[in-house]
Amino acid sequence: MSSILDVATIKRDFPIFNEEMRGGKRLVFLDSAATSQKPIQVLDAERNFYTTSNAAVHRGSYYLAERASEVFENSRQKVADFLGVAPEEIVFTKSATESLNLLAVSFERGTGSLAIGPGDEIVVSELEHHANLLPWQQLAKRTGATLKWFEMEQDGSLDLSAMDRVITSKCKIVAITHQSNVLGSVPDLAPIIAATHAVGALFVLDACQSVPHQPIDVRALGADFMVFSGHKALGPTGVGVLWGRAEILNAMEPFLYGGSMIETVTMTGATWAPAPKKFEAGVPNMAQVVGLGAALDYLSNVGMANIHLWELELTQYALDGLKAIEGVRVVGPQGIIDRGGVISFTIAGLHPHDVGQVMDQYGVAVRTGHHCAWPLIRKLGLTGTTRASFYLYNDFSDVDIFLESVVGARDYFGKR
Amino acid sequence: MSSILDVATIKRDFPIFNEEMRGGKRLVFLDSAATSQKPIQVLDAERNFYTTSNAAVHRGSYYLAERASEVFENSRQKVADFLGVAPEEIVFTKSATESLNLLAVSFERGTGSLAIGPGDEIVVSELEHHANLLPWQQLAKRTGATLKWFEMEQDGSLDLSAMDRVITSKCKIVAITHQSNVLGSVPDLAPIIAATHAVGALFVLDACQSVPHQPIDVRALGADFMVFSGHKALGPTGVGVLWGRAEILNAMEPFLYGGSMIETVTMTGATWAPAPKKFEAGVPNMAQVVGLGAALDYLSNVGMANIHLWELELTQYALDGLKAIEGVRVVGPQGIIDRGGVISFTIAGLHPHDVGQVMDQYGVAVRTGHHCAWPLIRKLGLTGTTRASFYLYNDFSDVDIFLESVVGARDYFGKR
Amino acid sequence: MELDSLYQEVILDHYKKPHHKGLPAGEIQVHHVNPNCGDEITLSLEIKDGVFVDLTWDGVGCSISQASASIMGDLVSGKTVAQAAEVLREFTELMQSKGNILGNEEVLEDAIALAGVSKFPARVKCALLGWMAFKDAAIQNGAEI
Amino acid sequence: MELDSLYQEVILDHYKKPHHKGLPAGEIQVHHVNPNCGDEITLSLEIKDGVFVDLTWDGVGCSISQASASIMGDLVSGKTVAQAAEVLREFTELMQSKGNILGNEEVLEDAIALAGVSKFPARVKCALLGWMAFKDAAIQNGAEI
Ligand SMILES: Cc1ncc(COP(=O)(O)O)c(C=O)c1O
Ligand SMILES: Cc1ncc(COP(=O)(O)O)c(C=O)c1O
Repeated sequence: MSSILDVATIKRDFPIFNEEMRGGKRLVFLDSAATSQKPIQVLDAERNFYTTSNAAVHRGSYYLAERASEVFENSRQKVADFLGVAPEEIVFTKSATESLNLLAVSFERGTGSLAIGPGDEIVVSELEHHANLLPWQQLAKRTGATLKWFEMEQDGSLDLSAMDRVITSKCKIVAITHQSNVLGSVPDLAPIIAATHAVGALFVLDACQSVPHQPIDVRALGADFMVFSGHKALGPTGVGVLWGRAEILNAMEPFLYGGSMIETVTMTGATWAPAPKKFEAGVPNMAQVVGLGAALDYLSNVGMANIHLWELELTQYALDGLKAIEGVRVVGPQGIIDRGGVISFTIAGLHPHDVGQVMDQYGVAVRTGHHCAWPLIRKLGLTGTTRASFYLYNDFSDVDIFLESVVGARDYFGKR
Repeated sequence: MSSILDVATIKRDFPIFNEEMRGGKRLVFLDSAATSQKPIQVLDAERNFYTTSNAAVHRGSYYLAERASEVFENSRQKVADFLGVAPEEIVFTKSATESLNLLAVSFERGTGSLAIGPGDEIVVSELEHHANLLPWQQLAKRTGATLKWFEMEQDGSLDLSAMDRVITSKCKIVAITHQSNVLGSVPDLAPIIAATHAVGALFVLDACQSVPHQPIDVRALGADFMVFSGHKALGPTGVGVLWGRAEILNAMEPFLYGGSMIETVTMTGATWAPAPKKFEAGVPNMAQVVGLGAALDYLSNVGMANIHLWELELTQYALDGLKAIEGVRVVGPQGIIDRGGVISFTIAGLHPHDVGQVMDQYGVAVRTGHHCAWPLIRKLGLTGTTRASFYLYNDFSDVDIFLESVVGARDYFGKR
Repeated sequence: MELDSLYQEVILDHYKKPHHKGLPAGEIQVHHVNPNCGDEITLSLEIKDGVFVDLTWDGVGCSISQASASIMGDLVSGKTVAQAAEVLREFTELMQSKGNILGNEEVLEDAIALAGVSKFPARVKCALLGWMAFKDAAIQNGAEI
Repeated sequence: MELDSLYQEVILDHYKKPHHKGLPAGEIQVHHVNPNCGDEITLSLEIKDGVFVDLTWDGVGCSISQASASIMGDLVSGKTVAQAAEVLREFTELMQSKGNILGNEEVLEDAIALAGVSKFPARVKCALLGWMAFKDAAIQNGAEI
């Protein structure tokens, strides 16, 4: 069987796989849901920016500044193309976390339909990562709005039976994840987005776990805003994206104030540049933006549809393997329908921290704990899980070692 | 005369100086006040992070995550050592701009003495970069506080005669730059800081233009907060620093909400981790923080006192040269007393944009315009200046070419 | 010298003796700024019998922005909305060409002297400042441009 | 296997049969969490005649955090404030040693089995969770520790 991806070739682009782990083991990296590894092409793009084009963008008119501005804006175009949107709709932030906080604060400062105040309702779900819960929860507290949420079922789907009670005419914003970072479950967003728009509210999509792993057509999804982090998509750390519909972005209040986001400034007042500059105060994370452009090029070359299929194959294989191990329980969805390449599990009688520690001894990097989604974990009646997540550089041999390490963890404590 | 710095050797560490500018010219980079160039050591440190240690810090317990956390926290220690403060007092942001906005928003959300409300006064100066004006101006607008400011004299110093009217018992925050990014002038901060503390207010130091260029002892200065940007200090783009006194940071409200900054989270409420983690939500700009550590190592090896002296020598030489050119007027301080290595000037009858364009043809990179300090420029009765700024990789031959290009600019338009 | 392709004689002439420059008189005035450098322009015009008349502007800026505004005034004054729209379109295209086209002299006349600007991306905004103010003022006067 | 230096027999014994574990009874209770993994501990104690008594704790956590809390309870119960402070200091030092010291067995007794933790930086917080709760509770009971 020829496989969907040529992982051996892909792996060679990622220098970190040459590193030795504890006990001389090779790296089996299964924590891409937290952050991805970086191909040499991305590292080179960043370095190349620094060694050939480094200057403050949009400010100087000298040669280097021209070059810097050009590669920087090219990257914006690449992100826009990747998502199927216009470049003016792409705002660069430092992370998805900043993107979401930007939105929350902008609504706090907003006017008219872009304001949040007492009596308004904001809707999230129990699936959310803290980054898509806390900015809204705290916005509600500050403004006197009410935070409501969709409850989660044990299989990681959302309970939509309460739709009419959750999304009402008082609703202004609905912010939900495209895929759970803990369980890999993919909530059924279409009816939620329809209900959101039916009451005239705006839909924010947390696409941290989807944009890096599958083809996305933001417009077709019908979202009004979308966020993701570069570092989970083969890109550098320190860069995130906010996409928003142009007409909304242009009507919104800024988040950070400073250089390059202004039109005019006096001691007593100021006016703002149009989006996206309005939201990009200061000398931006230029090299990281350029690196993200290279990362999306890399992903596009491999093909997002292929990456998605490949991850599902690995996931199916890993699920089958896990279920065959006595004492192991897969948490959340049990199959590959409506899920991505993320698997959470527990081992009877063992704490995830101890499980992860033994797996580390096999060179296997998995995440343990509440995965920044504490309400979800509590809802499952757990204190934590062990989580494995796949990406384009993983293959079946990685899954084999992973399964072996799970058995190893169980037996290490079981025997003693 | 042996010179203070071995610039020839230093220059070799900066690959960008091998690039050809317009017309095959070598790069004479005189825009370090906007952003600095990066030595290979910084680029290598970043790359090394990605190729040997890349994993989400503070979250995983596997080997790579341990390594990542270790180099990340080492960098915090390096920044703390560089400033002579404790590592818990160092908050990593994406930029000085974010650091200042963080402070402004935290005071908006604050309680007790750390709150800003109607009737309170916030003080800045006419020297400020937009990044240290707009966050406070807009905070005042949102909260009903009053923004006041020290006026600037034509020599770039501050008029302290109005001290008692500017800083009153209603004052809560005074935020002033350590050095003007336009004129290079260094305001006399000691009496201002004393007056700030006398009324029980807090002093915020914008050290963007000083930390990269001279030895700093933050505690001796008596500031309560200090901010700077990594990219102006040989560091990567996308990383900034906020220093604050530990007891104040611990009492402050967070800015960005998300992962890693929490203690506990439920759907309805949350508590926060102690500083600095409280202010570092999300997967941080890890590689950039590590790069910044390498940048400060580089600066320390060269020696901050040497760098400062060297820049003043270059400044003196450039000032002498400029003053000898007919039609050129140096704006701001005329000598090297109370100034850093930044010079603004105008050429009679010429617009800075046109001046900079001709200079670019000589390979000289200078900044033109209002330098994100529009009120300062207006106060000088100008629409812009041309600005040259020096750093450790500049030498006398750079200044010679600079002066030649200034004459060239004057003559290019004068003759036609 | 590459610079001469940017600073053509025609441009410096317009810079030194700008046309249509003076205090704007019309009722509808637009004010545009280039936030990067602080250059400003205030512009006023009217449409009489479908033709742009009484175009005046004032402002501060570099040679490129001043000359371009001056040339723009010459080119659109007395033109019908459709004709001016054509000029605007061709000029914008020229500015975005990165030096790859020379510009249609029949339509752009003196403005083809600005072709060199398109090779200096940071200056394109300077050249467009007056034109964007014109476009805005035209729209505010009810023109579909 | 390197792992065995972390998971010593003594640790697993304490993990399986923790000492002093149960619903805390005292008036002053402290609650500590490890935000990274969600591990929690609630602890209660009293000081009688300058000596720590009635130390009980409850909580959820990994083997390291549970065993460490159990050992801590043994080590500080019945000790004077000064003695317990000494134990706390030595233990904290051991945890921060990155595997470079073995620990003073006379003071630390069973706790030296935790020496291996110091080579796993991500687990040091687990081992310290109970101890920090103890310190906090001691302070709230008026001890200078
Ligand atoms: C004095 C001063 N303050 C603040 C800033 C803002 O720094 P950044 O754009 O890196 O956030 C700068 C530089 O642009 C500056 O020179
Ligand atoms: C679903 C989801 N949302 C938001 C985030 C926050 O991303 P970041 O930490 O890069 O800001 C993450 C990742 O940590 C995530 O998985």
